[in-house]
Amino acid sequence: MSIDWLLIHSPALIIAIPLFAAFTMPLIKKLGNKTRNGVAFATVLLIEILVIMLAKDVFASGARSYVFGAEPGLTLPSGYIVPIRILFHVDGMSAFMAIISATIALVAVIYSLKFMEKETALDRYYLLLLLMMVGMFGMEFTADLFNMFVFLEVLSIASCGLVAYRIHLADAPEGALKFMVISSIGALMVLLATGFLYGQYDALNIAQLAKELQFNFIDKIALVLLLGAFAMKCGSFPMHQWVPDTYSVAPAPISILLVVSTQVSLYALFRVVFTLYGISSNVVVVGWYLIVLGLSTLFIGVTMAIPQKDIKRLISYLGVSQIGYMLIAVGVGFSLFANPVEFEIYGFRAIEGGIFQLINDSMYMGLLFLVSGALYYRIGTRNLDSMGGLARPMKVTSICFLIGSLAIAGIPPFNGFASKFMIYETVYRFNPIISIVAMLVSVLTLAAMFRAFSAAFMGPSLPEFKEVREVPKSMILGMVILASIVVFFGLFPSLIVDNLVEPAVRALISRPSYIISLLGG
Amino acid sequence: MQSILTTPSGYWDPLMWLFGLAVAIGFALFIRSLGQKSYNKETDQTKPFISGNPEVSKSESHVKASNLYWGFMESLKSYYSKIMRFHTGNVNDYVLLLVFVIAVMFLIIVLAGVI
Amino acid sequence: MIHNIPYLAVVALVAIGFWAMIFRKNLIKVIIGIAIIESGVNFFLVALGYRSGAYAPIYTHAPSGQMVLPVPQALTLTSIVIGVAVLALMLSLAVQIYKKQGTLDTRKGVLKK
Amino acid sequence: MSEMSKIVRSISNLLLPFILIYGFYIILHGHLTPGGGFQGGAVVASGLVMVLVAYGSERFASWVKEKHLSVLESIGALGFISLAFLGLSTAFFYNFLAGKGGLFGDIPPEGSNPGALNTAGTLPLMNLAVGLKVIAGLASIVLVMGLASHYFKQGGENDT
Repeated sequence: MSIDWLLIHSPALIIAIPLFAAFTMPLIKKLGNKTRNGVAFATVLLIEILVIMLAKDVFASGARSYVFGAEPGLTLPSGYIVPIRILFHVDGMSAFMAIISATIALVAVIYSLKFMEKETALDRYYLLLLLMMVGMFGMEFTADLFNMFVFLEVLSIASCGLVAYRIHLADAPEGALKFMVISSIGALMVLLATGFLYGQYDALNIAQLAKELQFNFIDKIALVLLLGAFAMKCGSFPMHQWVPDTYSVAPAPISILLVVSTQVSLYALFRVVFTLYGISSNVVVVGWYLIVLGLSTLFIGVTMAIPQKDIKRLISYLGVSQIGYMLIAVGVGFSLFANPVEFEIYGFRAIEGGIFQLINDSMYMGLLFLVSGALYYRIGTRNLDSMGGLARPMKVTSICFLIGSLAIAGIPPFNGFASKFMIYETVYRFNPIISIVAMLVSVLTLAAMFRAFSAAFMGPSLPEFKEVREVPKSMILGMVILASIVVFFGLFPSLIVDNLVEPAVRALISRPSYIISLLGG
Repeated sequence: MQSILTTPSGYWDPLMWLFGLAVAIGFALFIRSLGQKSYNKETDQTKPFISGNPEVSKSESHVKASNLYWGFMESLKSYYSKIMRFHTGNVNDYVLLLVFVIAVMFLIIVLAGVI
Repeated sequence: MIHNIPYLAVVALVAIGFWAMIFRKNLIKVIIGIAIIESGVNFFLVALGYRSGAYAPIYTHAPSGQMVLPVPQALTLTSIVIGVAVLALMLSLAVQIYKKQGTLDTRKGVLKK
Repeated sequence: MSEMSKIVRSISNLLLPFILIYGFYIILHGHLTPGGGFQGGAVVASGLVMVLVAYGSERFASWVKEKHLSVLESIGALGFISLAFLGLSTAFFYNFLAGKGGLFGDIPPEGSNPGALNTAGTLPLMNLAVGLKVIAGLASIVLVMGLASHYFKQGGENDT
């Protein structure tokens, strides 16, 4: 089992190993909790290593394809090249997203070891968590529109089961059902669009479709359906209302995976816009659509966050508004797509800022959700009104929350500032008003976070929290990992931008090379 | 340097910023040390002065989350009453909004090319 | 025109499904709306692959002649399998909501604002 | 759900073997005729559901435990993935049995044919694994929902 062999098969292994480990969970339940937790942890750690190996290779030597169930390559035994095989295609952007998913999943499992200890049926919990990973990696790697639908549904069903996991809570089933209704409608719209495209071009492969796309009437309808469905799945205004409902009732480690799963939907949106339609569509209209969506999402999300009484709903609304930054940045980049000169000057940097914001967002949102989970673990409520003075007993937790809040509000030197700085500057050149609104939203974000921090952690120590202690070590470890990533990304932004973000953006915007590397010549 | 992030019209160096912050904090501490040292702990100087009223107990003086930003909420009442009415938490409305967005995009993207 | 009748049926099914999801306030009826949309989409996929006068794509005892395109049928099958899981999951959640809240009215949820 | 009348129970006893045979026929012929793991599994599971409805979910639950069904389901899924893993010398999901002779290893005849069962390599085995998973999964869904309709004790955590 040489490294080369591992690299060649890693796109399949990254899906297959969690799938296999997931279904061993009910079988090894009898062997005790330690074994089960150990297997789950070993699986996510192995996946993290594989993903990093694969990403390193993809960044260094270009995209990798994987053909399921046959020898590599698309040539049939008769010598005819046709993209009918089940294909995975890992380019820079997919690898970038896979790094985010794998890291967050690792943190979620580390955090779950203690956090979920008191719950029952934990074999099902880890089963669904690993299936969620399968869904995310599948959506990131697949080169096939229909498989994207399948993995979207796998992701939705697994997440829905996990959102409803604490079924004894009064609101858990409601949040899960709303999520499932939204997800299945979104997925059906994707399937309908797939049908439109298949009926015209007899292909499901994204590269083949991109090659043949003419942007006629039916293609436009498919684009509308795909944009609507993925915009809803990534929680943009006005279809953002399911996000707080779902995030707030899910257990904290699941909330952070849900953040990543909305970002995977965002990735699917970018993939559709850049790779599938690309320059052949009406770039200015689609770009402005993304910008308007992003602006309204930014503003509504943050204003709704300020009056919230539930700490997880507050953070969820801020998460909604953070999605707006990425939509704006990428929308600006995409609307300049047809204009190579301006695109080189600042359009490319705008997309880079958006994609950098994506990885930063997953890290600090994850941190904030983990802290809210830690509060729930110790005091058993999400209501901000019944909290106060918790900074004294929970020092590490409160420092982590502070780091997360400053990062999400874009205060230097944390990572949120670096990416938002890139976005403000490039968007200012495009249209100053958008940039000013984005900065205003940043201020409001700080206000909302300060409200949560002051209500939960500051103030005199309350008598009902005399017994509260710091959370267990595995939960601290989960939070500290994310906090250190936040600080590290903030201190060395160009290390990340040059080595992670730029190859991802290059892969995202180069539609011809996606088609060529998959179909050849 | 790995930390300098170049942007189209400038650059951003967090380490330099941290250095600047440290200098600023040092300068502030320096100014502070120039002040009079007449403050004594363990005396009445540490007690809050509330117009002569007795001090409220610590746990009662905690400002709850709902009471924070009261003025902000009060001044934006008309905006918030509208936006709160929009957030119904009703699944029917979620689907309605999806249909609405798809319809608007249909008008913009599809019909824009036809007309 | 006659070839378009299946597509008109698809439009009707999807529209009825959306109508049920938007205007019916009972959660079970909302879930039924999803099932109707799903059958509409599945019908669309099958109708795409249909060729008039062709045979089913099975080689066992197949008569000679044109065959119907099998790929949309495979897609439909996958989507039906997923639909079963989604439906079962949503119905069991509806059972839980009824147990917790004593009602299936969508307007009486506890998560709002 | 409570028990139904004696007539219904006798009829369901009589019909069960036929439904099971039909279901397993569909599973095993999945690579030749329409059908396969999911369809056949659904037929078998519907037979089990018939028994469940006739005898009531409590009595059915005393014969078939939900945890056993969940183990069976996992075995089905693991069998499917393991078969996919076995082809990893070429590619994941590679059909390493096809055309090699032996179990399901014959080369299928071209064009119209009466159907050769001993072909298609790993596909029939995968159909069997999927069938096992679907039988266990659907039966446990209906069992759990049936119990929940009476007791409101379990439910909401199926993952087929």
